[in-house]
Order: sequence, then structure tokens, then C-alpha cells
Amino acid sequence: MAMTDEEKIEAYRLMMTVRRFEERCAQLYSEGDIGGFLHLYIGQEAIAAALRFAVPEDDNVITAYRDHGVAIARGLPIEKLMAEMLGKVTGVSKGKGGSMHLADVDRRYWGGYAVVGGHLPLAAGLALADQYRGDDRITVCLMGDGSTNIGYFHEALNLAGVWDLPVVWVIENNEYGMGTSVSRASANPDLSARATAYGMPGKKVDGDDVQATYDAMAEAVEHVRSGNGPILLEAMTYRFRGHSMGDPERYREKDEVSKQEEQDPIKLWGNHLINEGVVNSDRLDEIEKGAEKAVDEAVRFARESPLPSPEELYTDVYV
Amino acid sequence: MAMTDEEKIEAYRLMMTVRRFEERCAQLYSEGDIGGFLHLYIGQEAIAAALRFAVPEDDNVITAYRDHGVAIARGLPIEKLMAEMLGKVTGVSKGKGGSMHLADVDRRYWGGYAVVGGHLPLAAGLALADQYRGDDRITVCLMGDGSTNIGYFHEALNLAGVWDLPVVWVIENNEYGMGTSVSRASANPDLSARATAYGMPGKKVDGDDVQATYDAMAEAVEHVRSGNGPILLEAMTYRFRGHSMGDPERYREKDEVSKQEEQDPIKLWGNHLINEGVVNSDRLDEIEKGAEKAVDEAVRFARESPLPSPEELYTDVYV
Amino acid sequence: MSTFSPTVIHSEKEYTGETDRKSVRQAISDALWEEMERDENVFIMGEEVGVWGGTYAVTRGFYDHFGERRVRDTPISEMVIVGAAVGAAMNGLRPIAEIMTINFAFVAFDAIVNHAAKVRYMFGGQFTVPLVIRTTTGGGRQLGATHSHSPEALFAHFPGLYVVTPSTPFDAKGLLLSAIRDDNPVLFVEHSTLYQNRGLVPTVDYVVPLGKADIKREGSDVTIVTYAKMVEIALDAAERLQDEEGISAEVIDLRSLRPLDLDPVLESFKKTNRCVVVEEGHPFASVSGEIAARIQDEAFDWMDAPVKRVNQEDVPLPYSRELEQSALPNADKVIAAVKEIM
Amino acid sequence: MSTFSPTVIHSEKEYTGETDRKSVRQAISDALWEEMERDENVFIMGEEVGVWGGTYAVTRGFYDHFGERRVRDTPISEMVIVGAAVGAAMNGLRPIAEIMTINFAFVAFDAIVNHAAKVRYMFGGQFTVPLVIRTTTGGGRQLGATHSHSPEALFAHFPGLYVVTPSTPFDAKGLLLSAIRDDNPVLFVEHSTLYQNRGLVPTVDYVVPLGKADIKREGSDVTIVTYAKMVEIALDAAERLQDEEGISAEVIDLRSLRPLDLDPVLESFKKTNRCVVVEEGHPFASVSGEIAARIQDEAFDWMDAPVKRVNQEDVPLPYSRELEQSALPNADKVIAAVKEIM
Ligand SMILES: Cc1ncc(C[n+]2csc(CCOP(=O)(O)OP(=O)(O)O)c2C)c(N)n1
Ligand SMILES: Cc1ncc(C[n+]2csc(CCOP(=O)(O)OP(=O)(O)O)c2C)c(N)n1
Ligand SMILES: [Mg+2]
Ligand SMILES: [Mg+2]
Repeated sequence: MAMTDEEKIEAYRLMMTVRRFEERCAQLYSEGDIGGFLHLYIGQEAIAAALRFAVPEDDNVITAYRDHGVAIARGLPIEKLMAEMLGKVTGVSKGKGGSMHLADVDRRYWGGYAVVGGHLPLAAGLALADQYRGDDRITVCLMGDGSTNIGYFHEALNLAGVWDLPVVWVIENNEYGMGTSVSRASANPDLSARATAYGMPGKKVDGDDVQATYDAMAEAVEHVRSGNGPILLEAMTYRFRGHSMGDPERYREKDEVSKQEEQDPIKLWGNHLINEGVVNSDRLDEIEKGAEKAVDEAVRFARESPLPSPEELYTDVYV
Repeated sequence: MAMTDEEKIEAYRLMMTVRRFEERCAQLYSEGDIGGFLHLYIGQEAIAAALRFAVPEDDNVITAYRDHGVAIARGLPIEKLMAEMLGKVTGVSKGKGGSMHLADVDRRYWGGYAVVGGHLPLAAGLALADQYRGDDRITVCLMGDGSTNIGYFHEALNLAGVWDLPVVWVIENNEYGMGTSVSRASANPDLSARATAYGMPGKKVDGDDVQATYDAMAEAVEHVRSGNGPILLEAMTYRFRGHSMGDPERYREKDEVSKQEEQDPIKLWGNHLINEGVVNSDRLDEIEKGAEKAVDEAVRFARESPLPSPEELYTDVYV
Repeated sequence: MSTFSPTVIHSEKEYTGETDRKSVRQAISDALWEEMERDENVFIMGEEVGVWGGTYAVTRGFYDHFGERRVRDTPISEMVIVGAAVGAAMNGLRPIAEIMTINFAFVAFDAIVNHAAKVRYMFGGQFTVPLVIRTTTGGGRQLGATHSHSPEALFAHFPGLYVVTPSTPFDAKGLLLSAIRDDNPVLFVEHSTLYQNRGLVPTVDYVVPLGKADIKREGSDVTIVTYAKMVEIALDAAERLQDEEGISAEVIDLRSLRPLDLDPVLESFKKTNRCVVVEEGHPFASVSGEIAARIQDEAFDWMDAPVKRVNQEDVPLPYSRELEQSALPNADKVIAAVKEIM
Repeated sequence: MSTFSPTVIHSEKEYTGETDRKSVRQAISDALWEEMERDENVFIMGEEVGVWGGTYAVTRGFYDHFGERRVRDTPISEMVIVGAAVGAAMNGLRPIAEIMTINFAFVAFDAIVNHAAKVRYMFGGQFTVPLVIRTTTGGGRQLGATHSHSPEALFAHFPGLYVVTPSTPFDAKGLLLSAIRDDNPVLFVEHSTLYQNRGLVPTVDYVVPLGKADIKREGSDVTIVTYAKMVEIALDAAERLQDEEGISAEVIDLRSLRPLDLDPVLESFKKTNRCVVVEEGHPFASVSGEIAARIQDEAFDWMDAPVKRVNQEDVPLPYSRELEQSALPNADKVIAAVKEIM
């Protein structure tokens, strides 16, 4: 249950890839190449990195619309992700989904979902199917702190509890749902304490610490796979950018953000790896450059890809 | 905060009136005079009796479709209630509501509601209006155990918690939601424990014991009126009859019911009053006869009342 | 599953083989039972489907026979009943989710129209959603305003979701089997006052294809288009029109609202040149509006009179019996509408 | 409140007094602000209405001015946003509940159609529900299938609920003031791509009555019926029809879907004998279907051609820009529909 040195380095590469991917998305959005809503994962990369190694490839993962980091962690090729951003037919969802609806069923990554809380019941159902068949696969469902106040959350976690569904529920608590802080939205701001109501254990973890999050997540996966029923994990993190592009950010001080940025999970992890002697800073720079190049490559692929043909409008649906 | 002897006797009269009213409703339903769904309050009368004296008349009360007992406790004239059952224009809701939709706004009894959990947000809103105006009125919202698993419950209790709304939430835990026992429906069958998630206190009380329920309710009302925010009360009780008329009751043994009937709250309270020396059994018999007569009178009134005129179809609504 | 090679029967009229007399309830129950026997991936979830045996007794005996793994009582949680069924369908099962009445589908509206109906499209067809949502519809039972809706049209508004609503035991069984076997989500709407109606059901394996209307009565003077419970009323009106007025009415049962099978309606209209649409629900943005709009567009030159609509009065349904009844379509109203255009 | 004695203005055309040029956003914001100043019982609740200033910046500055008692940020809990607003309205306040986009009204569907719309009727008129639910609608912004609905028709299906949807700053302000002052629940639907549109707004106090359509362009050859964003497209099409084809189109803005003001539509139709209905949402069970059905019924003898409908294609909306645009109504499609019936 410990990460190997190689995994630790890969975790760093993953975080850096996500960061650069997101920065490039922001740029493409400003230039009008990406449309719709764009929710960046910047600041929350440690959770994706932990997920990458704590959750085996054969398990199910599902999340909300802030889904780029999780998609990359699940191994979706970034060129196909970038193509989706640009609405190209080579995108993971053929250009029909966009930023909020990345999925790759072959990787058992069931997608990002844009209705707050709407995917929680789906997660319960994914888990139900495996439990029903007697597979020992589990489902990891990520969600934002804000989604814990909608009816979907309650119904899904209660059903998981009462049916012992194999789900690891992960709250990415980045302190805000849009502009509303957790304490202004949740009567009990200790979100992991909600687990009691559903007869499952609830844990809190520092979501900016890759190792801690990995440990907690691996333990949770183990707990659930062993047939102990679902578990609720609350990963404490912070979103460095606005909720989506165009957020006026009137709800927080610049100071608050810069203070948090000092605890940038990528920097923290990089320093940790150097201190542990796993890498030197040259190697980290190299990884960073590699990530940049990969993202460049992805953008090139996406740009060169064709748009969906007009007939695609009528496929994939029965009307 | 203690009930006077007179109140204790009135509590008995109330319970007996509810019981006889319900029995008569059952009969009228079988004879086809009452239509729709009919949910009897038989077995749960102690809660109505406690409410009658623990909740001042100027406070708001709202409940679900199992609303006859609560309506009687709020002082709605039983002849107008019976008229509503028979769909008469003299009914409390002009015959438009029926058994599930009894209300009397003058008595701040805002009604019974048929969508499970649907009235919980309304309760939050009633309380919000009083809080907004600075009135010290509070709202008591009753609900069934089954309603604690629907999204409405979660959203309403969380909002009450985060806005400190003056609501006493009362779960009438009669062990079943239709045919599903609490433990088959709720991941944590200790329903009062759900209060934690909403940052409010949660208490459990023997809902078949008038005195205990009165004490808990009066204390809860006081707690809320003093500005401490909402509270959740779980009153443990049992429904002697089927969920509604025509329930095949395959989900429980006859034995279970008869055992519970030995603890009939009306009998318990009568014996308690005799033991306490508040009344003798003759007085109780007299009260019982009085209740029967009152119900007869109500049926007579209802039968003699006219139906709504055909034009009533188009009143009370903008289309 | 592999052993099931049913006869495809489009209409009860065309079937001449052996039959049993069954109620709509039994026909639906049989379809569920047989399909669960055939396919391990089919299971039922919903409120009171198990121990209780189904609020309308459709799944009586299922819990004992199939066990609680396959007949799953849920909490009162419509959002997750539908949502979890969608997730299970995405992940390889063929759930039959029951929403006790279509009124409670309002609570699950987002799960139905945004999730069940859209995930396949939204992710570029990476997976399908072989899901049936069974529910009951209809007013007239004194259940009050919130519990008496007939809002099928609203669900049929959305691409991605079949909406099927049978009127006879024959259709109910055959359509439900098709629904379970289809890879798309189907809202299967049963009228709560039809369950006890009886009719003939083939003893052989058969299916009725989704998305096909059926002519329930032939006629030459006027076309009455309808579905579900209103078929009964339309047929009653048609008999009386024949007897009392010598008017020959053709009655078309849509059976599916989505996809809508307009061809037989147009064909009939081109013969009768007159049409009345009968629908239990409210008029605004409804099936009757849709049919009328389509006919005037696609058969304009055949119109001898406007298409008439018989719908529920445009008010919430009240409890009081006579008042409620006065708000609902009935044979008299249908006859009056027909006579207006003859 | 007592000092407010507004001029009732039915149509921008008839107003000749002083005006300011304002955006739809500003006009709506002004209505809210003024009414909150006038009536202490009016307050706002919803997601991001306060500190954020409203997702579409409509309530910017309100939180600082009115404070958190009257401008209330809620959790992400649409069911209780609507339900609590209903309860507060029953108990004497005049809430303005905001649902960020109409897509999320699906989550609150039951609270809207079963509670807001029905409690007054169901309890025999014992109380009223003076509630406004503000929300935004519309597709075409690459938000994907779940976030791009234009489903106003579905809400207008239900008696008991006004559905109002303005297209200009003038109408937006005047209608919103009427909505807030009405004792019935109103779903007030703002199109998210109209906020920045500018137009003239009276400097004097005024209201526009609910439930009245407005002729936005006079014409004699064809009647185009529409509402909200599609008014812009219809007017564009009308100009081009005039310039390119010499066809004179009358454009009627419904403004309210419930109650539906059909009289001006019928009047216009009796003059032009031709009609195209343009609606952003899906066709099945829609406003366009309703209008077409009503016209053929109520003006049958004036029909020179079928009523044509221009709606969103019958598929969920995809993300990719061109693909999405191809699914939405536009001026070309309106022109083509008109030409089909000339
Ligand atoms: C049902 C619903 N209501 C409102 C919205 C609009 N909305 C989108 S994201 C969001 C905030 C969610 O916050 P959180 O769950 O904390 O996730 P984060 O954005 O912080 O990752 C809101 C209100 C929505 N998409 N769905
Ligand atoms: C949203 C919704 N789902 C389902 C129903 C059908 N239904 C009516 S009562 C009931 C059981 C409720 O049980 P509980 O809350 O324990 O109240 P009780 O009947 O025991 O008083 C159900 C499932 C409903 N009315 N509303
Ligand atoms: Mg958040
Ligand atoms: Mg119960």
C-alpha cells in the first residue's frame, strides 16, 4: 500500500500535466477556441495524483464537471481530451460532450456530469451492477463540497448505506461552491460528519498532500472492496482559479488565494520528492518541460482534427 | 411546562376523538362515501395530544397526508373535517383537498401534504417568514420516518440549520413507510442521529407516552423559540392499521400488531390518569361516549352539507 | 436469453393463434416474470415492489421467487431510484425501475430527462442505457391535485426517451417485453384504472414493436386519436356515435408517444377528413396539441374541419368526486366534439 | 408600497414619454431594486444572488445595499429554494426565488408544479402564493445537453402558474413588476443571451400587465408568433423577407405562455391567413404545437396554408459549436418556413 518511487515521480508528472493542460485550456478559452463552461482543476491536482495510484484501473471512477484532472489521472489521452475541448470528432465524447462531459468507458471512467449531484445516483448504480454480478470491482465517486447539500447526495449516500454498495465517496472540499463558502452553505461544515447519517465511516484528509490522500484513498478502496460497505472521504483542498472562466471572484480576497498558493500541492510534492531523495530539481524541470511538450502536442492534434460531420447531430440517440 | 389536570383530561378526550373519528372514516371509506387515499392516525394519537398542549395556538403547524389527528389537535372542527372527507363545500378545504389536504390557516395549521417530504421546504419557508419579520413564532413540522430518505428532507433540514430557522422537526417514527421498515430504508436507522449533519440537536422520545412526548415537544419549542435554531425530534410510535385503506399488510405479522396494541397509547394514558388520581374510569367512559357523539354529529353535518357547485372547479386558481 | 425468439405482432387483430384471457395487471406481471426468468441481468427496483408485492400488486410473488437481490425495495428516494438504475444500466444490467406513480416522477424529473435520456448522446455513444422506468398514470380517483396527473406528454417532449403507454393486456405484455429488450431508456406508463381490464393474450412468445400506433376500431367518418385509458372512452363514444348518430368512427391508439407513429393517423385522416384527439391530461403543450399541429401541417388538403381536442379541464384536479369527474374527458365530451365537426 | 401608482402600459409602441436606454439586465435589476425599496416583504433567495452578485450579474450591488437578510445566498438545493419560497409566500412574504438556469428547475420540478402551482387550489383558496421564480433559459452556448434546455412550455402546461418570458428591456421591467405584485406564483424566464440587449425603458413608474401578447412588427402577409430570444430572430427574418422577397411579416411576441393571449394571434391570422411559430425548444408538446392546434381550431376558415413550426431539432444539444448551432432555429429556417406557405 506504499507508492513506489516510480509512482511518486509519475504522480508529479501527472500533476504537472494537469496544470499545464489547464493553463492551456484557459488560454484557448480566452481565445474563443473552447466554448461553454470551463472549470479548471488547478490547485486540486494532488487528489487526481492520489487517485491515479490508489484506485486500480479496473475500478469505476465518476465525477462532476470539474473533470479534466480526473480524466487525465484515469489515463485518457490528453490529445483526445483537448480535441473534446475544441469540439472535435476525435474527442473522447466525439465533440458532443465538451469540457464538462469527458468520459472513456474502456478505462471505466464514466464521465464528468454537469448537474450538481446528478452523478451520485449514477455512481450508486455503477456499484450496484458490480455488486449484483458478484464482481469485486468498486466505484469511486468524486464530488464538490457544494454538491453535499442537494437532495441527490442524501438519496445516493443513504441508498449506498442501506444496500452496502461498494462506493468510495470522495468530497473534493475546495472551500467554495461557486462563491459560497462551505460554512455559508452547510449547516454542519464538517462534511465528513455526514457519514453518520448513512451508517458509514467518514474521514477527512489533507487533499493537497499526495501521500496522505493516497494513503487515505487506498485504505478506503481496501475497506470497500473487502465488503464493508461504502465510505465517505473528505479531501481538503483549494481552487486557485475562479469557479469557471469569467468568475469575478468577489467572494474572496486576493490575499486568501496567494496564501493558499504558497501551499501549491505541486510545489509541495516536488519539494517532498527532492527532500526524500527520490529526484533532483533538474529531473523535475525535465518533467515539467515534458508536460508542456505533451500539451503542445495535444493542442496540435486537437486543432488538426476534423469537426463532427453534420449527421452526427442525429446519431447516438433514439428520438 | 407541566400539563394541568384539565389539560391531561383534554388530551385524553382528544385522543379518543381522533380514534373514533378515524374508525368512522374507515367505515365511510368502505361504504364508498370517502374516496381517494385514506391514511388513519390510529396508534399515533399520543403525538397529536402532546402537540395540542406543547405547541401554542399562534405557532405554525404543518404535516404530511396522515393529517387527521394533527388537524383535530389544532382545533379544526371535526364536522368541517368530516365534511372535507365527504368532499363537501363546507369542508375545511371546500372539498377540494380531501383527507390528505386538511388545512385551516386561521388556526395556523398549514395543511397536510401528499408528496412525501414535499412539505418540509414549505415548513422552512413558513419559519423563514416569521424570522424575517422578527416575530417570535415558530413552526412545527411533522413527518413520517419514510420521508427522511428523500432529498426534500436533506435540503430542508440543511437550510434550516444554516439559516437558524425556527423549526421543530418531528419525525413520527411508526416503524414503517408503507411496507418498508425503517431499517430496510434508512442506512442509519437511528433517525434522530441525522441531526448532526445539520448542526442541530436530535432527540428521541417515546411517542406513545403523552407526558414524555409533551415534555420533549415543549422543551423543543422553548429551545427553538429562544433563538437556538432548529431541532429534530424523533417520536417512536406504531401504526395499528394498514398504511392506507386496502393495505394487504404482507410486511408484518399479525402478532407484531397485537403486541403493539397492548401498548395502545390511549389505554396507557387512561390508566395513567386513573393511577395518578386525575380521573376515574367512569369519567373516561363518559369522555369516550362524548367523543362518539361528537363524531356522529360531525358525520350528520357532513352528510347534510352540499357538494361544491360545479363552478368551484374554476375558482381559487389562475389559469 | 438466447432461447427467446418471439413472434413480432403489430396488432392484436392480426393474431389468430391461441390465447388466454388476462388482466392488464397479469399481462404486465407475466412479461416481467418471463423476462426475469430469461435474463439474469433484468432486475426490479422501486418502492414497495418486493415485500408488499407492488402497490398495484403487479409484482406479487416476485420477491419470494426471485429474492431480494433481484426484487429490490428502495427507500422513498425517487431521484436515486432513477439515477441508480441509469448507472446500473450503463454498467451492463437491464434495470426495471418503478416509480409508484408518475406524479412522483416529477421529483425524479432531472434524473429522467437529463440523465436517463441524455447520457448516451452526451458521451458520444460510448454506452447505452437499457432501462425501463415503469410507472402509473391517471386521474379520477379523488387523489387530489398533486396525485392525479396525466403528464406523459411532458416526458415525451425529450429526445432520448421512449414513452410507451398501452391500453390492453395484449399490448401491455408485448410492448413491455420490447421495452425491456431495447437498449434505450423507456418510460413505460400504465394507467392505474386499467389494471383490472381483461383481454386476450397470446400463449406463445411474442413482442409488440415500440413506436407503432394501432387501429383499435375501424371507421370511415371521423378519426379519434388517443391512448391509454382514453381508448376505452373513445371506443365507448364510437359505439354510441354509431348507434345514436350513424357516425362511423375510427379509433387509433397511439401506444407510444415517443416515437410518435403519425402515419396511420394521417392515413386515417385522409380517409375521414375529420379528427378528434382525446387525452386525459391538460391541453397546453400536450399530445392533442401535437397531433392537431401535425395533421394540419401534413394533411392540410384533407381537412374538412378543424381537429378537435378533448382534454382535462385546465385546472388542478379537486378531491370532490363530481367536481373531479366534471374535469375529466368522458364519452359525452368526445361525442360532442365529434358532432361539432360533422 | 402605497406610493406606487404606475402607468399601465400594454406595449412599448404606445408609450411616448421619457425613456432611458438600458440593457435587459439593467431593466430587470431596476425592477427588483425598486420593488425591494418599496416593499419590505420582497426579498431574494437563490444560489449566488448575494456576494457573487448574481450569476448573470443581475443582482450586483444588492447584497451590499439590502444586506443578507433580504438577499439570501442559498446552498445548492433547488428543491428547498422553491419550496421554502412557497412557504414564505404562504406566510405573508413576497419572495423572489432564483433558479440559476431553467435546467435546474428540473430538480425542483415537483416543488414548482405540485406545490407552488397547486397549494392555493388544493386548500380551497385559504391562502395565496405571491411568489416569483426567476430563471434563465436558452441554448446555443455550448453548455451541453443537460444545460441547454428551453422547456418553458412544460411549465406552462400546468394551471396555477404564470409563465412569463420577455424579449425587450421595456417588457422585462414592466412584466417583472407585475409579476412581483401579483398574488399568484410566476415563473419569470429570462433568456441568457438577451441580457446585454439594449432598448428604451420609461423613466416613469409603469407596469406591463401579465398575460398579454405584443405585436413587435406589423405586417400583412404572414404572422410569425414567437417569444423571448426568438423574437430577435423573427424580426431579423421579417426584415429580410421584406427586403429580399417583398413579404410583409407581422411578428407577435407572446410574452406570457400562461395565460396565453391568443386573441392578437387570431386577429393577425385572420388578416394574413398564414402563420409560422418560432420556438427555441423541442417540437413535441410545445408552444408551437399549441399555437398551431389552436389556430386551426379557432380560425379554420381563415387558413390559406398550414401553420408552420420552427423548433429546435429533436435531439439533445451537443457541445461542438457548429453542430449545436445547426440544431437551433435561425432566421434562415424561419424564412424557409415562411416561403413554404406563401
Ligand atoms: C442542480 C444544479 N444547480 C446549480 C448548478 C450550477 N452550479 C454549477 S457548479 C456549482 C457549484 C458547485 O460547487 P462544488 O460542488 O463545491 O464544486 P466545485 O465547483 O467547487 O468543484 C453550481 C452552483 C448546477 N450545475 N446544477
Ligand atoms: C415522493 C413520493 N413518493 C412516494 C409516495 C407514495 N407514498 C405515500 S405515503 C408513503 C410512505 C411514507 O411513509 P412515512 O413517511 O413513514 O409516513 P407514514 O405513512 O408511516 O405516516 C409512500 C411511499 C409519495 N406520496 N410521494
Ligand atoms: Mg467546491
Ligand atoms: Mg412511517
